[in-house]
Amino acid sequence: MHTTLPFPNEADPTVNDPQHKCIAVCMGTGCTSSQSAQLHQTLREELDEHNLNGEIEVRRTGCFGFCEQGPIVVVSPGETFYTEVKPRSAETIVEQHVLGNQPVERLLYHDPTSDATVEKWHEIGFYGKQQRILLDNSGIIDPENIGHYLAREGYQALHQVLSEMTPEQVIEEVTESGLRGRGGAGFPTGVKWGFARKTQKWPKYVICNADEGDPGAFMDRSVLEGDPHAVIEGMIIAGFAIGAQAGYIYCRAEYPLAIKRLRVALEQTRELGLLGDNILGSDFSFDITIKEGAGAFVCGEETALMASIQGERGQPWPRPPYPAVSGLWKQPSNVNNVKSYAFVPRIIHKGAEWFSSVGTEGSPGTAVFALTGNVNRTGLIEVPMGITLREIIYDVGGGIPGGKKFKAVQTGGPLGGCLPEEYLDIPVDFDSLQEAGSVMGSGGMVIADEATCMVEFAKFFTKFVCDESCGKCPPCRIGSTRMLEALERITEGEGTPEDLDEIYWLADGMQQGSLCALGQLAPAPVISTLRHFEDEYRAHIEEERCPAGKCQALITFEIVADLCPGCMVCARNCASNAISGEKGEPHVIDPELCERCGLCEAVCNFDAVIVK
Amino acid sequence: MGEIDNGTVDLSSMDEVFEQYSEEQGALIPILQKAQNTYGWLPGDVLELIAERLGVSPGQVYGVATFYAQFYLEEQGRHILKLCDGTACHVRGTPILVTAMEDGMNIRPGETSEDGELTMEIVYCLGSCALAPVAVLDEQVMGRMRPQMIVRRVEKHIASAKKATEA
Amino acid sequence: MCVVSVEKARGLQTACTTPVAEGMIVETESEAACETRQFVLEMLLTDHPNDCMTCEVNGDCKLQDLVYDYGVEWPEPNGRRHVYPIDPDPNPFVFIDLNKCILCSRCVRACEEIQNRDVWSFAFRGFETKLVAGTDQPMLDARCESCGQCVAYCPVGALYDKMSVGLGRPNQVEKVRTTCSYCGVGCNFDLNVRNGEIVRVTSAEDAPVNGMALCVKGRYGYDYVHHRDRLTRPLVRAKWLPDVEERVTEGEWTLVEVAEKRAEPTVSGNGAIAGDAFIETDWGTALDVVAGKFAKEKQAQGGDAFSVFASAKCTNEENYLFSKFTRQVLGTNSIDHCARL
Amino acid sequence: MTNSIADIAENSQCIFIIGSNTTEQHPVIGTKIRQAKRHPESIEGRHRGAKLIVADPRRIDIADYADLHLQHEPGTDIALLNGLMHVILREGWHDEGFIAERTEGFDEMKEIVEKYTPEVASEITGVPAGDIEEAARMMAENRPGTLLYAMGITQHTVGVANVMSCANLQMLLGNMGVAGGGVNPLRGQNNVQGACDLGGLPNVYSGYQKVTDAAVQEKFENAWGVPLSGEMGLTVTEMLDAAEAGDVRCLYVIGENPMVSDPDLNHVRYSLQQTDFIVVQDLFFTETSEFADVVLPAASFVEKEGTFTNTERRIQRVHKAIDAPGEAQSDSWIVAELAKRMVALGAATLDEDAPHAGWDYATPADVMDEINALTPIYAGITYRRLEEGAQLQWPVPNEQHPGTPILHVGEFSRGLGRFAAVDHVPPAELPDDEYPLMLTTGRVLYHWHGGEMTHRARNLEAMYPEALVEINPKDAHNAGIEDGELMKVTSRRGEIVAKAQVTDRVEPGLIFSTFHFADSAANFLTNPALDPQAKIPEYKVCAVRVENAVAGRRQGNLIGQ
Repeated sequence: MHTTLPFPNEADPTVNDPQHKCIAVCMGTGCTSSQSAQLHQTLREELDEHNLNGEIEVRRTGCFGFCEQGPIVVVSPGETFYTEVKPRSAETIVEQHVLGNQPVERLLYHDPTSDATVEKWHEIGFYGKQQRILLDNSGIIDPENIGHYLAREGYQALHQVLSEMTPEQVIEEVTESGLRGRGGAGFPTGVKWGFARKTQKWPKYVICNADEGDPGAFMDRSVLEGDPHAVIEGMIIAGFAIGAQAGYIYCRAEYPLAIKRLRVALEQTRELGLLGDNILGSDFSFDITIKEGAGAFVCGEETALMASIQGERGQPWPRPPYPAVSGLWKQPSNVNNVKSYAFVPRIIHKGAEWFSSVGTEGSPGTAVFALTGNVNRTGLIEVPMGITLREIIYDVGGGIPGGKKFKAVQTGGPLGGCLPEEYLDIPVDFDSLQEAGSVMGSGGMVIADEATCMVEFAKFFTKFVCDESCGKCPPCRIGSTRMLEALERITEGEGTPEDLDEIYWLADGMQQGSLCALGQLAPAPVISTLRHFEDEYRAHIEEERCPAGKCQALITFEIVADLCPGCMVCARNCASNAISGEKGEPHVIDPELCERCGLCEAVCNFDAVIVK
Repeated sequence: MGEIDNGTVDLSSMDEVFEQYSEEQGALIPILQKAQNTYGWLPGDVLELIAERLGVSPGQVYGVATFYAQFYLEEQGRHILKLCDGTACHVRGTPILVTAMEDGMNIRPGETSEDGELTMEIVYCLGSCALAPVAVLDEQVMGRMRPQMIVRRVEKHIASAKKATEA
Repeated sequence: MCVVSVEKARGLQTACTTPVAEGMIVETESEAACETRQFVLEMLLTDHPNDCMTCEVNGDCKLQDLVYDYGVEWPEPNGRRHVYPIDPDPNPFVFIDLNKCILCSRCVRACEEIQNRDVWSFAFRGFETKLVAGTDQPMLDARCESCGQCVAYCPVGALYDKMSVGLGRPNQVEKVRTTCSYCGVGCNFDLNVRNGEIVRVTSAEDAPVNGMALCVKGRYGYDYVHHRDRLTRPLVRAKWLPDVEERVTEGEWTLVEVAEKRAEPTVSGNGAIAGDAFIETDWGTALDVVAGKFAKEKQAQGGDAFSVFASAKCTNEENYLFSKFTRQVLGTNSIDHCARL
Repeated sequence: MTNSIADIAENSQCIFIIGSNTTEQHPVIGTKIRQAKRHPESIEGRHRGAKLIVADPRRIDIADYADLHLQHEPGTDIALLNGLMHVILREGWHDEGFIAERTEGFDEMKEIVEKYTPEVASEITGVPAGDIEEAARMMAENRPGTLLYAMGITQHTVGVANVMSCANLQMLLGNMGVAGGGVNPLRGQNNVQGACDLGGLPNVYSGYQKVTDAAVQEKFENAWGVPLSGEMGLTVTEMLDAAEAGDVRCLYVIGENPMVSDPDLNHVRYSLQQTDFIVVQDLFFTETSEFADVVLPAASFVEKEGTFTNTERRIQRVHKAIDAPGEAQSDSWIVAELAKRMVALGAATLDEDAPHAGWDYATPADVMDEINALTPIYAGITYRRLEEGAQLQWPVPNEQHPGTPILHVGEFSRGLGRFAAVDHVPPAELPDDEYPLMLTTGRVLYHWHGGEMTHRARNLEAMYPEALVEINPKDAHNAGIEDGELMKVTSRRGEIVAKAQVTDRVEPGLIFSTFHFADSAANFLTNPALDPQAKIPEYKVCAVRVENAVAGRRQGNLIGQ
């Protein structure tokens, strides 16, 4: 079933050559935040100085996923994996590794869990249980070079679709694969396409939801930055399948790099005739426009997203009619998440069977998570569906830092739930997570350790929902505010047992009476924490105590005299002048003056400030 | 009734923007984005001009401009500090960064300092969760921020920018 | 409030948008639907002033009716509420109290879809969502043409007719349907009458020409009928009246100073009333003066001595009578009115 | 109107407004037109999105909503309409079937229209030729189309020709006698239609029955029991001339205020001064009352029962809501009392056997019975039907008839529709060196006619408390006038002083003023030249000059007499 694209020379085979001499520098947002762009520049200059620029490629790649250790550099042949590489280390890498053929020991990854130094990329524990099928190009290819994508069999699927398949066959193949929407709801993608295909009204639109709004999640951003062509190819195939000629990518404006890479990629595809009129000589025409979001979480909801594309306030519409019948500009529209589209070329190219062989029966394929919070190895991971939470947190994530205890894992973002330790062995898939009281969501996974107050955590999510509620439905508009107020009362020591009843009542009303998922699911973080950590709520209410020592109204700070060297940092930082003491002598906090802001604890280098 | 401050602005800068989007359906949001790029915020005159040129009501433009967090209807400070309070940053200490800024620079979220130098705002997730907590000062991303660092970095940044303009 | 239960459908459906399908079973007052409505109402009340006792629309308030019908109790005041200034807008017609606004968007839609003026819209979001005119301007600066359509559609007391504040609530007024006295469109509306005074004009949904729509003159231009300038007794120039001085002294008639621009004084130095002074008399006298003079002129000159200006403001029946009077009694066809002006 | 308001709002695919400031003068019709124009789907779901073309010398409010605004010079309507028809004929867009079956006079009309190429029309009107072509195309491609006009068409020395020209256009397009079509004059006052219908005109009895028709005369003589004159009476403007000449000795003015609303007020003032005996019957002491011998206090519309007929010929009830103040009485009571007194004095001898000779009416319904009997178009309009909610638009020839929402269906009332060959004739007075600007007059949203009512509606008055004269920034600059400053406007007949409103709603060379304010009424300036047939004055065009008024000369209204 191998087909040839009409431009074989465009592909750059070096990306597949293990012997190719290359220094790959991660240019994802995480690593560029740690100066990887300067690093890339310095590496080029260093090689120039040694007249090696023609021989050794310095490649800008997408995200390796191990963002916490960035900037990441991988030197090939050999896939030597360097972490936290500063621009000033470029000289060492060139001189010691490239010229001297000697790996730079101090830049190699040191695994805190095994206390070992790891040299090769794929030997790192972080990658051990991962299965990268969606992220298989990230970190390998230069996302701004279509030649790399083509060499990785890119656009083969599109070619195959246009030359050998009918739209119905494409839909059947996607349906067969069991692909479920990666935006969170997990609706079967093929079935959704089928609905849009069936509506006899033109024009139709293909919309990519890249408004990744969940705080603590950056999966879609990494895919767009690391492998933009996969998303584009998926969208073109979707357009062919449903009979659309125009596509929109609705991307958060907070992702300037992703938008830039998309623009470059779109330009390249147009140049090669992969977008535009009569794609690859077929009678199918399709083009894509980028729309930048403007900062509204609710626009991740598909109808609000379409309202926003239309230049309106991002307020959801009632469904039905569903977008497949009446969506953007009241025309049939198909909205999928970035990852869903990016899976499509792989499914078409390798077959539905291949895809469904990964993961579980109900949730085939892999899941991509942004693993963050209080965990040793944070970053972007891709794991097969069915893996347990424990494997993710301890094997991939390397456990909880600072010897602290695990408390909860939060999945699904502000509309998801928190699961405690007893759920760590459930398999990760759409249905199991939902059964446990959380959701898969788009892929945010935040780990909370024992120092996290679950009431405060729930309050954080509720505050987020209050800020992001569009204001259309009273249950969400007012209910979320009332929910927040109840949580505020509890964290301020003014809560009553009736507040817990009120929370349940508000949650039920919001869920029943809201138009969109934002209002319906907003109570989930509160309800799941209340269910699993009721003791902690009750401690706040009945004992006026915050077990995690976070809620300012319920704690006091003290300085442990034995640990305090009298460095005066805390006293200097205290805004309420509550800390006194001579230089070199242990300091004391005056509880009357202390506003319990916690700044002293945060700035103390000797852990001498403790919470009582 | 909150009157919009209509500072005097050169409206002709918008001509090019209208030109660019003349064919595009639903171009209100990108036009607002371009306008904000041009002026740094969205003065009332600009909103009214956009309404007139797009043939929509000023209310619709105002409704959209106030709906999205990205748009400013007040003049912003010369420097903008965004503190990320996404979940990952939150659990890793953004609230204490806010406290440090409040104490150290006497500025609260959503406010602009009295001298007009700095605007501080809280944003939800910049997607750099692995570097939590993250702050963005103008275009510069600052990962793994600590309370004692943030005030210093901001002060330094403002001071050096001032020096550059004076020179 | 429009949610209903549909058999086999997940959760509640919005009645206004869900298409009807063959065999669909819809329950409008299901337990779930009622509970949700109660919840929505209670949520609204947590941010609504409890001042029905003094509210203009008490007894004519959709929120009040629904709260009553669904048996919602007034929630404990507990939490943030909006505090907006009352009647902050300088326009003379529309009274605004955003504290009562439930953000139902009827005014926004009335202005946009019916009046096509787009004055109202929502700004901000979430709990901060707020009804604004234009870019949060005074209404008149936001192109408002003062038609009052937004008031007519407001289900609560958030938008009300400013001229009618405090003059009578719905159960205190009698509504009299009539046709407008201004332009030729022929809008119908209800005069709200209390103690012999027009206190308000309200739209009549079944008005054949205009429905709920009215313009500023029709809705707010009614108070001229109560103006102190209204003439209340016939006026006749002194020179046409017998025994003027005497009857004025006796108080039967009154010397009036209506003609401000008169050049000469109405009363001379020796107390004599000038011939062209206006005297307020009784109907019998005035009608006799007119009929007498007309009869005399007709005898002398015939019908050609007369011209009659009929009125486009009078009723059909009156115009018919003017025509009949002119032709039958005065004996001329010289009757016309300002149809051309 | 030939068609009804709802019909236009729902069915017209192209709405052509010429000489009507619809959203300010007929606001609710304006609203419905904006709806028809703006919403692709109406609220009931019908397909809408009608085209809207506005022809007006000023950029009036509704022009902002239009697809096309033809800003023609005042007094060039015929040239504009002929230009449109020229294009329609040239492109073969005319409705040949309709023209052949339903009309006459086509060839003569065509001959004249042939001269009006878009370029010729453009030269006269100042409208770009391309816009004329575009407007014609829009009308041709969007049928049925309707035409709405108001005083902007009629208040010219060529008013009648203007109206005929409008009818020509609509017949040419086959837009007559169909839903969504028609020629639709928007009547200005609440019951101007009724006043015309019920005999408030010098040439006809009620229902447009001609006074010169012997059979009609006999019918009314038999009914009223008295010999009647078979000669046409005088029109308003002729009455004043006759009064000035001393021929008319008595004026009976009911609910009118010629001292504000008639042209050339200095002349009106003189005529009234010459009149021997004037009776004014009104709600208020008006400018005209100043000249009265007797002033009678009348009741307002909320204080009496009756009916009004709106611009679409719909008869609707007026109900009494409150008592009239003091001793004020309804106009019907007053006129009946006068009639009875005059009959008693022997001024008229009535045949007591005549069925409708007497003046004893208990209620307006009794009057309506008499109207039913004598007026064929009102024959079926009874209070019983109206109270039952019947929606009646005349003609309603009998009590079973449902009324006539659209006129001229299948056949014109005169049989064949007649094309009138009309040529452009310039206005009677045009700008020259001495009076270099053109003045056009009109009304504003917040006031109504002579302002007797609206000046006393406190908030309407608050919204628009003084006269404003619109002037283009260029002319204002030339005359040294700033926005808000007092300016003096002078014509051959008089002058006024009013505040300047500097705006590009008017083109250079044109100024606009209202006649709502007695102190600075535009009618001190306007030209009393009449249309020879309709006797309507040319309010819409006269020549003036402007200057910056010296501060303090606010009361300058009568200076120029």
